[in-house]
Amino acid sequence: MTIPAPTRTPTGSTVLDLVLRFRALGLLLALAVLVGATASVNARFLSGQSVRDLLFAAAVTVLLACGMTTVVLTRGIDLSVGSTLGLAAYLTADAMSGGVPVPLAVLIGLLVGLACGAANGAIVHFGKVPPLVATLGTLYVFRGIVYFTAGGSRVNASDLPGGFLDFGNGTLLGVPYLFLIAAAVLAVVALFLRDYRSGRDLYALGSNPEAAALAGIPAGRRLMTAYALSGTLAGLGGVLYAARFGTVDASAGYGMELDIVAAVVVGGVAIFGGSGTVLGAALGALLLTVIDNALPVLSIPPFWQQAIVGALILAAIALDRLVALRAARALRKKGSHVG
Amino acid sequence: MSDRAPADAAPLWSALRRFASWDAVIIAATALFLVVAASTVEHFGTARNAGHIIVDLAPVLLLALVMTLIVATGEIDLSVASTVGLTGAAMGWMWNHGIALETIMPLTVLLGALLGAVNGLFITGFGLPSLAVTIGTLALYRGLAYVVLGDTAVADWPRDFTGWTLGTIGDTGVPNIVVPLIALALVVGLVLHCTPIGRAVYAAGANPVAAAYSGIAVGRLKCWLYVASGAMAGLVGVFWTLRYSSARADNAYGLELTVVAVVLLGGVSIFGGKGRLPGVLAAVVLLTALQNALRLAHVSTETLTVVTGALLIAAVLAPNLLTAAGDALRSRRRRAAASL
Amino acid sequence: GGTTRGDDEGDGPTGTGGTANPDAEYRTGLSFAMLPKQVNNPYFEASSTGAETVAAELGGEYEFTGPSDASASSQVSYIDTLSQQATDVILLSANDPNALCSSLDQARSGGSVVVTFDSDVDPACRDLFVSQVDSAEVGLALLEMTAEQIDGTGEIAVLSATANATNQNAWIDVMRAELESNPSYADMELVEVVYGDDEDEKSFSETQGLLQAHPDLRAIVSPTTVGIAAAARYLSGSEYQGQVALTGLGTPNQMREFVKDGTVTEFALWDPTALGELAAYTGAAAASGIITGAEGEVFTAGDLGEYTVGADGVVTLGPPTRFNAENIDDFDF
Amino acid sequence: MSEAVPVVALRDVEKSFGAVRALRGAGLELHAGEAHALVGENGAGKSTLIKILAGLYRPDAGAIEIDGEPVDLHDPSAAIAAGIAVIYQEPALFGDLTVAENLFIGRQPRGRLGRIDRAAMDRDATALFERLGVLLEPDRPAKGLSIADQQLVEIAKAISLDARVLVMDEPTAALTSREVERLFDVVRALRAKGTAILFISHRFDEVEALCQRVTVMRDGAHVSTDPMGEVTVDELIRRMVGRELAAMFPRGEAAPGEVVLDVEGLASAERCRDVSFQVRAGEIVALAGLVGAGRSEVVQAVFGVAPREAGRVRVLGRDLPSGNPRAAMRAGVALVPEDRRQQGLLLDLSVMRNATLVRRGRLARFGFLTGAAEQREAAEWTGRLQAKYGRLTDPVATLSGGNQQKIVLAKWLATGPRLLIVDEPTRGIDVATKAEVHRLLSDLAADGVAVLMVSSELLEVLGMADRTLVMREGRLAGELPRADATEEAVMRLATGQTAEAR
Ligand SMILES: Nc1ncnc2c1ncn2[C@@H]1O[C@H](COP(=O)(O)OP(=O)(O)OP(=O)(O)O)[C@@H](O)[C@H]1O
Ligand SMILES: Nc1ncnc2c1ncn2[C@@H]1O[C@H](COP(=O)(O)OP(=O)(O)OP(=O)(O)O)[C@@H](O)[C@H]1O
Ligand SMILES: [Mg+2]
Ligand SMILES: [Mg+2]
Repeated sequence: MTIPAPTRTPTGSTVLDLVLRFRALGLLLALAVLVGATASVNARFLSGQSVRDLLFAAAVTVLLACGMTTVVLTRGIDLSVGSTLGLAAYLTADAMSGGVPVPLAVLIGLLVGLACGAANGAIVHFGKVPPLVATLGTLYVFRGIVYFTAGGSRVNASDLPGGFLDFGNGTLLGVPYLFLIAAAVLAVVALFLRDYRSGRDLYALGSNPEAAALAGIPAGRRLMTAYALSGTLAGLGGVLYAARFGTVDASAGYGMELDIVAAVVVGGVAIFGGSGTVLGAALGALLLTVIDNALPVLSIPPFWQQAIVGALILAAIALDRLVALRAARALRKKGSHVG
Repeated sequence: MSDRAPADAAPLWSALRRFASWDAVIIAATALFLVVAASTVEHFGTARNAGHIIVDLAPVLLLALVMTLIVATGEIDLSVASTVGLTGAAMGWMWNHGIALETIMPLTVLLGALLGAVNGLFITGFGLPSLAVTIGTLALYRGLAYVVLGDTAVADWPRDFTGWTLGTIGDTGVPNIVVPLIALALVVGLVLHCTPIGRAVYAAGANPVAAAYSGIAVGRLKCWLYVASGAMAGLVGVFWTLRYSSARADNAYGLELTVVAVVLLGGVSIFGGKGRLPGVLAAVVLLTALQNALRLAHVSTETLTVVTGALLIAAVLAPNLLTAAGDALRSRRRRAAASL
Repeated sequence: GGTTRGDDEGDGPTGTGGTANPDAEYRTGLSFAMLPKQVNNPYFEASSTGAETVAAELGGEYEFTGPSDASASSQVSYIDTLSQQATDVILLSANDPNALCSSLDQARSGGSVVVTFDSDVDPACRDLFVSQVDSAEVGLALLEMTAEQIDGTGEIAVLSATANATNQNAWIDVMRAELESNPSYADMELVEVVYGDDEDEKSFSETQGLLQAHPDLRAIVSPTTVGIAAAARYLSGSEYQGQVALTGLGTPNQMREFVKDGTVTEFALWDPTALGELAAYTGAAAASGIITGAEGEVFTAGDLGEYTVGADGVVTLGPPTRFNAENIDDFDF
Repeated sequence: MSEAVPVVALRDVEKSFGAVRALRGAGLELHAGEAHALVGENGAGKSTLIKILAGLYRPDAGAIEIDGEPVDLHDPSAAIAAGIAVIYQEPALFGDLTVAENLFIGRQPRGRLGRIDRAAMDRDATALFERLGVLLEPDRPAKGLSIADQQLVEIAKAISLDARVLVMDEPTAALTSREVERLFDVVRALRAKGTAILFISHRFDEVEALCQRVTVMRDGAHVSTDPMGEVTVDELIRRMVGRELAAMFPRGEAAPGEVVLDVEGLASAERCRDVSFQVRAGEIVALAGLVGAGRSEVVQAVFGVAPREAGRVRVLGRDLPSGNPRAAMRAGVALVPEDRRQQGLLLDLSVMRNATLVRRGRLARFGFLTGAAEQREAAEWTGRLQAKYGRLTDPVATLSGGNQQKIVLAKWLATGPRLLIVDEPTRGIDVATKAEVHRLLSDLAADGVAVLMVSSELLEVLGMADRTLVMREGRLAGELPRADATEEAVMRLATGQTAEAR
């Protein structure tokens, strides 16, 4: 029996890169078209103030989308982000209005987020509760806690330190501080997920949990990291929310979770884990924010706006799917092993 | 394996565990709760209150029926509440245009089915994840509801019809709505547990590839389930509109999470392939009755929110912990026995 | 065949029946329950304080209960509960004018007095409505304040609460009608109505959208406390501060800062605590047989003074108070 | 040899799953530089023993020793740290990660600031694959690899760990002789370097070719350990099954009847082209070829689970529509797929539900299923195939690999097919059962069923087939009648060296 010597055909496959780049490209393209179209109707859309407003609005969504992405990559989901944000925002603002120094109050917000995230992680990992169930539960629980602590009271802008509010509304060279923070977080998380072993472990966990166990990947630690990160970023989001809006009551962040999930999905992160990037998710978040902001500018009647957002979400995921299908076909054509 | 050690308590344990399926646990818990609440909470045990509970739980129960099937196939439908809103709005629009209510009602259910078909086509036709698609249609359908009715409410529904939704069968004190509820629950229950279709539903949820290799048209099956879900949402749209005599774009806002919550609480696995309808029905009753009892006991809304969430987590956590504890106990016993 | 619109004429207002005894005393030991649109809302907390004081004064029991989401269906469940508990007086701010009717009917047939305040239901379904102000009066006041601030010319826009909010829609309708008919407003144009859903964030971004969509906008009218605060916060941090006028309905505590920094010149509101008080007195009066809800009946609402029941069983608190730099420090709510 | 301290020793290990006692006093010693075979029937406990060694399960009793010291392998990373690398029976890859990352997950080469050095990783992967003689691109995603390629990646991964102990649980079940040969070369090199090797296989030729020592297990217990040369295969089989074995390939003379399956010009998704053949009643036709030759694709396109791009498929003279397995089933076709976990079974559902899934419509009375009929049917067919399981209501996932395969067979045999397509029907099945399956196929053929069999095991192909169709790169390379079918002839067609050789 003769064994033909394998000859390796030099292919240098970059299909994967291409797909990833193309996906981001698609989002960028959609963004550009939307911005261009809106600006051509109403030039004010590109004015400094308007762009600033957009970045302000995007900052919190981008932050939360980063956290959500890390969780979704592990085949999880964090529906409690809105409630966590509300809790952190209220406790931070309340602490500040009670005279706690700003840095300490900010720390409180982050710790609250961390605690919420850790609770989610523990329920998911140690309790073996499916993430959707666990975080749907904590969505209610955390929101209930906000109701308990806040009741009908509200922290008004006048109760907060001026410096904190100035920071919330301040800009550096025209870019809001809040957005800079979000961008920095995005860069760090992106680097972590792409270039660090523990980041890759998250992809592995989401891609095939059983195989991850066999490969000795510490699932518990990684899951806790992902959920804690999501929680902490929601906490940070809460702090930024307080700084930006000044007024915080028990409803802060109510119903935000589905927007964030939508952003992540539009950004090309597979809802069943294992693939996607935070950059995509951030672009998804940005796209949805731009849509939200552009529709009123385009003088779309308010009753139509929500419908259009829904239709665009559908279009985005359908497009993404088409791209993925083409990529898969390309892969199949390349074959693998025919010697 | 014929020669089992007689001292091994494992068969007893696993028999017990098999008997004490989640279904049984949640049904028992519900029954226990009803008994305890009736004897401790003032006004809870009255026939009138039972009527209130039943009318209150109707929409969630109806939506949960089909949602159970959908979740059992490993999918989800987050757009149900928006579909209720849109079909209700459409109903109001038709009423405003002078169409007879007898015509409107079937048309509304049909519209629901169409909206469900849109979900189904996106999910099975394009192969998109249902969570993502139905988040999209959640926004789309609610938005369209506003497009249809705007900020107006249609409220001049004929009393014969609105009265029926709240009325009782003769003087029995049993709400009219009980009849269709039981009928639909029976139909869905039988289909899920006693027909080839039900087997196919579980198969599609447990392993869609293997199901396809077994000749099950998984895509078609799921698509029909979404149609059914939409039609049911249309039916709930009719019920909701008549029961509150008000067709508004924001009808049933946010109800989807409650429906998902009861389905999960009822022991249906979010990954598909597992779960039974009786558990879900018990979960619907438990949640509604619990909320009712807490209200009657002057407990604040906050507590209600927390309890709902905690219950949901506990429902899945408890059996897991029990199994883990049982396993630990057994292996300790075995280790001890082996070291003798 | 078939049942079409108009086949079924609703019954007229039922009224409480019976006759009023203007000289009767307020009954003691009444049970009061206030059911706001949603709990955890500072506005209703203030009303609740007022009602609670009255309840205590009259030696009654008091409960503040309700859903955490502002939906009619959740309110129905709460009404059912209250009617089971045979609460004497239900003070209700309705999320929907029609959806609550059947439950309210049940409650009333069980002997409860239903007084709506802030936001009414179909008059047939309640005994009395305590209106914060007359709808027409609010609409006119809003328009008047706006006109003063922009010299009666230019584009104006409305930032409302939810699209279905009964009050807001009524006021906006009054404004629309007045803009068309009143020659002194001929140069003003209402270009758009947007909805912030009484959510801070949404109102905030809707304000942004308005300003971008309408470069020539002169004024924003926000007839809701959440909306005006959000809009004020946006304006105060933007380049539009001082360029675009903002007025509407807001609470002094929330708006003080913006009046001081010049973002807002003048806005209006009634005192929600007083509204709560009046609602409680009205309910107690009806439960004590002092009034029945018929037009022209008179009762005394403690320190608030004497009130007369108007047409359709409406009791009106009084004209809205206008707040500006001169008087704002005199108020704390 | 036995005086040296074993690298790894398992002593008197016990393990139960609920009521099932998978291991009762199993033991094993592995020595440096020695390949040790572990054989036993399906469900004997081989995989369970390995999973204990891998740190996946903790034993209920017994000890694990490394270099004579007792250790506690509480999780897989502990086993990896102890120098134990495992190739599992079922490949488990990360579909979304690249092939290279699959190899090095958790230990990727790092560059500056601890960042992963992708270029280095791809280089290492390429080097590994060259060693194994495999053509796989390191930077393609693992998704879409055939089961054989997946197995090869698993092998490369385990080898790259440079472990002291290499455990292989049926690594060759999905491979053809070419890859097996390559694998063995590499394993022999490792063995020469002093690695201790544990090899599980149901193929005795492989065991003989690779191993120096062989341990037999039965019903979770250790039966014997001997140097390879000192026992015969027949003796091993007798110890495994506890009785003499019937003939392996019980094939009588075939008397082919009418044409049951007629395939003309079949093409599907670039993986097979222009395939035409016929299968007659009472005949067993084998599809042979190298891994990835497109055999599975052909049968999947025939059955309708893979889309057909061109060509026609006729069963008993009736055209089958494309992409419609239900129509195929109605026409009397059954397909036992190659990947039982992905395509064959609902792992979380019970044995009963799996066994009766395709018959659910027939078992219903007035449209309703009560459970009794399903139970009867399931008990009958799993019994006929002697599948070993606890209860009919146990999830299939708890069965051993071979017994899972029997459930898939039972599920399809119950439909009483006119045309039975089996794709790797005996993958992972022990000798005794394999003989059983072979007899079953023969009996079915004798009863007039047309059988189309895809197999990577040449012996099976040669022993069972009345005709052998050989595929190469998606096309039919030739057809061999039983008389001409020899190992050389098949391989020549499969590798495309016909012209040169002649
Ligand atoms: N997770 C589990 N839960 C319950 N039973 C199990 C589990 N894993 C294995 N078993 C049982 O343990 C026994 C041994 O299984 P194992 O997989 O070790 O067999 P094997 O020797 O590898 O067989 P094969 O050759 O078929 O792969 C079988 O009876 C099987 O049903
Ligand atoms: N899902 C898939 N995506 C991409 N390529 C695939 C897929 N399945 C199979 N292939 C490739 O298609 C070719 C033919 O595969 P097929 O499974 O039909 O071959 P086979 O002869 O049955 O081999 P095997 O022994 O691997 O089953 C192979 O190169 C295989 O790698
Ligand atoms: Mg095995
Ligand atoms: Mg194959």
